[in-house]
Amino acid sequence: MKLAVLVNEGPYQHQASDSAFQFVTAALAAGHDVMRVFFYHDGVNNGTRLTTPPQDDRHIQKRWTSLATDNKVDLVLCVAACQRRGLVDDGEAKRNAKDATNIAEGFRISGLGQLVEAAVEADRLVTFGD
Amino acid sequence: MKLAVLVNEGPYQHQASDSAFQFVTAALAAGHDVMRVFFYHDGVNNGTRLTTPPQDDRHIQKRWTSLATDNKVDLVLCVAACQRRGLVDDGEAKRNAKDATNIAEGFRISGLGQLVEAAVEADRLVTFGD
Amino acid sequence: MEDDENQGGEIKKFLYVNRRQPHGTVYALESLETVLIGAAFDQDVSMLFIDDGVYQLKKEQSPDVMEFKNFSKTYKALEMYDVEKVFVERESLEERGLGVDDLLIDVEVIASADVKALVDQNDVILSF
Amino acid sequence: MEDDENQGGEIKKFLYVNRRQPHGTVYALESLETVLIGAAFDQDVSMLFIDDGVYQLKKEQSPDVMEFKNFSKTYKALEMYDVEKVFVERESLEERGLGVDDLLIDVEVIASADVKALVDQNDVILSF
Amino acid sequence: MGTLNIVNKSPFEKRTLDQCLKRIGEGDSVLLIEDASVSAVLGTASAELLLNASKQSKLYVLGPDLQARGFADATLLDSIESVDYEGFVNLVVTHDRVHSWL
Amino acid sequence: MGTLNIVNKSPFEKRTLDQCLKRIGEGDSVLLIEDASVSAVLGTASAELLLNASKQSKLYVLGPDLQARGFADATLLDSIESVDYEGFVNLVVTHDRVHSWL
Repeated sequence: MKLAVLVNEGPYQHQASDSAFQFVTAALAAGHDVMRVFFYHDGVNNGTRLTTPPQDDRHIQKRWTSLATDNKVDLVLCVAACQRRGLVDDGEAKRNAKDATNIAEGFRISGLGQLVEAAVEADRLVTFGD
Repeated sequence: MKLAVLVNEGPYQHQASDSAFQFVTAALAAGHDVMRVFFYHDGVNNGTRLTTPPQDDRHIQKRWTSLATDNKVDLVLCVAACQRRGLVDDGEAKRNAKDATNIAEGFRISGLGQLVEAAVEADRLVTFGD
Repeated sequence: MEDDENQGGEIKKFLYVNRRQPHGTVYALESLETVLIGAAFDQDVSMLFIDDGVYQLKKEQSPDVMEFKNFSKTYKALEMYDVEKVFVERESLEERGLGVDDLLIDVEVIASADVKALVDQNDVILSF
Repeated sequence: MEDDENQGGEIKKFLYVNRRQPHGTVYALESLETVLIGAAFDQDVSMLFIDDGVYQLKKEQSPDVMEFKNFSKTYKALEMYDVEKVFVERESLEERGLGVDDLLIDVEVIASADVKALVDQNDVILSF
Repeated sequence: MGTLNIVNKSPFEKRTLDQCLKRIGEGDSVLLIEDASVSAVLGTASAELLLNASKQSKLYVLGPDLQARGFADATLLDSIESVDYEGFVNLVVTHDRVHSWL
Repeated sequence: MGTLNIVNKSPFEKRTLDQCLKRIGEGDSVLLIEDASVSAVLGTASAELLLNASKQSKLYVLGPDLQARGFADATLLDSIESVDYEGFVNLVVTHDRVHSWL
């Protein structure tokens, strides 16, 4: 079955991103197609490459990036949410005259239309939040 | 009177940072000494210079930066929280081998001891969170 | 079955469930942004306001006193986006001492007992 | 008065109030980090666990199944940091079907009605 | 003067307000801010809870948060006093300690 | 099969579980995850609420969240079935839609 996932909270502060990751992992293991994970609200904070979590803790961003690389899961950060929270790729840096980027490998920034599209195309949408 | 403020949530997602800002502004106007605003948990996300909020909305980071510049309020981001969430200054970039920084003017990254010290030295500590 | 229907790329029915106050968090604003973007997709859209979500439709909001964006006028524009099915739960209004006269727009008031039927009619539930 | 006392740089009394579960959010872990750092300041520290905060002290936590850090053993180290005043509210335990035997460490059980007196004895309340 | 207790969540959404009120007493005050502010309005399901609390504690609500939510002209519960941010600062200064119920 | 309702907050902290349960019915299911998982344990103040709900809806709890919180060996309410993440995925697939009560 084709599944889409929505993540509304950032890493570590709430369990949402962890629950979503475990769910996606289990769905892939069961042979389902996870077509997209859309990160909205504080969820976009999962996509920064600048975190350095404690050595004895999980690395939430790297886990997501591996999922994108190994399983071709499309990880999309909402552009409007990124602008409010300071998530920047090359294109956004140019458009908004920012002097640095912080987006991690495997994530892309795009519009809210990608969420609606995922909800239309997937058989089920599962939301994780606060 | 000497006041200290603790902010536990990031910009826009929760009202905490707004309430704290309005409180600090009113305290300064009443002639009190706001010795420090300590940003903990997701609160550290207030200190990124990479946000581009909508033109018709408030710019939360810039408001805090002005407060630091105009009123010498000490804005401190908790280093452990910064590492979990990807807030980086020059020192942190060097220590953790990060290729970019995102900290905004007027903020500094320091240890949790700065919170305890503020609570010891201030007459009152006021916390804003979720 | 419902699955076959959806896989054909036909029109899906979206229900946006709003359960939070307008200004304590950004969810209400960002939920509304999703509705407006979603309208461009030519899907069948309904909005449901329950629990503290009914406060989103309260008249006379002045978020400018807190330097917040006043997005409450956007609810009045929903009709222009062909979002015409706006439901509000009676019990949620009553618990908060509110009536339909307190609301910014015309809505269809439903009973708590009717919420399930509304949910059952839709394919996708978005709740922030 | 209390103010004069504090301004002399004397020892202040800190009360950490813990009201959240251990793993659904990071607050419990980051609260504990504050307690440990605070202990270096030679202040008088008490911890109070009420509402869902009592779950922080539950025995047999296995957060590793969710790949979370297992910080529950840190509560056992509190004594080494001279944090010896650990209070748990009886009513909070009872509402959750828990007793002192379910807890990781020895605590002082107090009644809901005694919480105010404890708060009144402290200068700084930190609640995450 | 006792403790200034700050509550910022709606009693219709979270149990924070009940949890705070049952643990405070004589000399303590409660300030309702952010999403908790709406509970100060007359005629809601939380009125009785607040009226009971007002018998031993002083209750305040942050006016700007009520205005933002469309209740600038609403009638408030008798026992509740509306303050602005200046009043908020005064409450902090005149109480012995502040307890934010998060 | 009806709607899979997901609740992730403790009924002792937020009203989400009550708010969900009073609006669902025959054919619907509820999955308790994260901080809501603890309410599945026998002997808590939320037991009656869940027992009543179980008369018309099927109730599940996410086992890993219970284990994380120290309830791997706890006795659960009779009416609640524990599932792992594989079971979670199965529930999503076998219901017509998912409603996350946030």
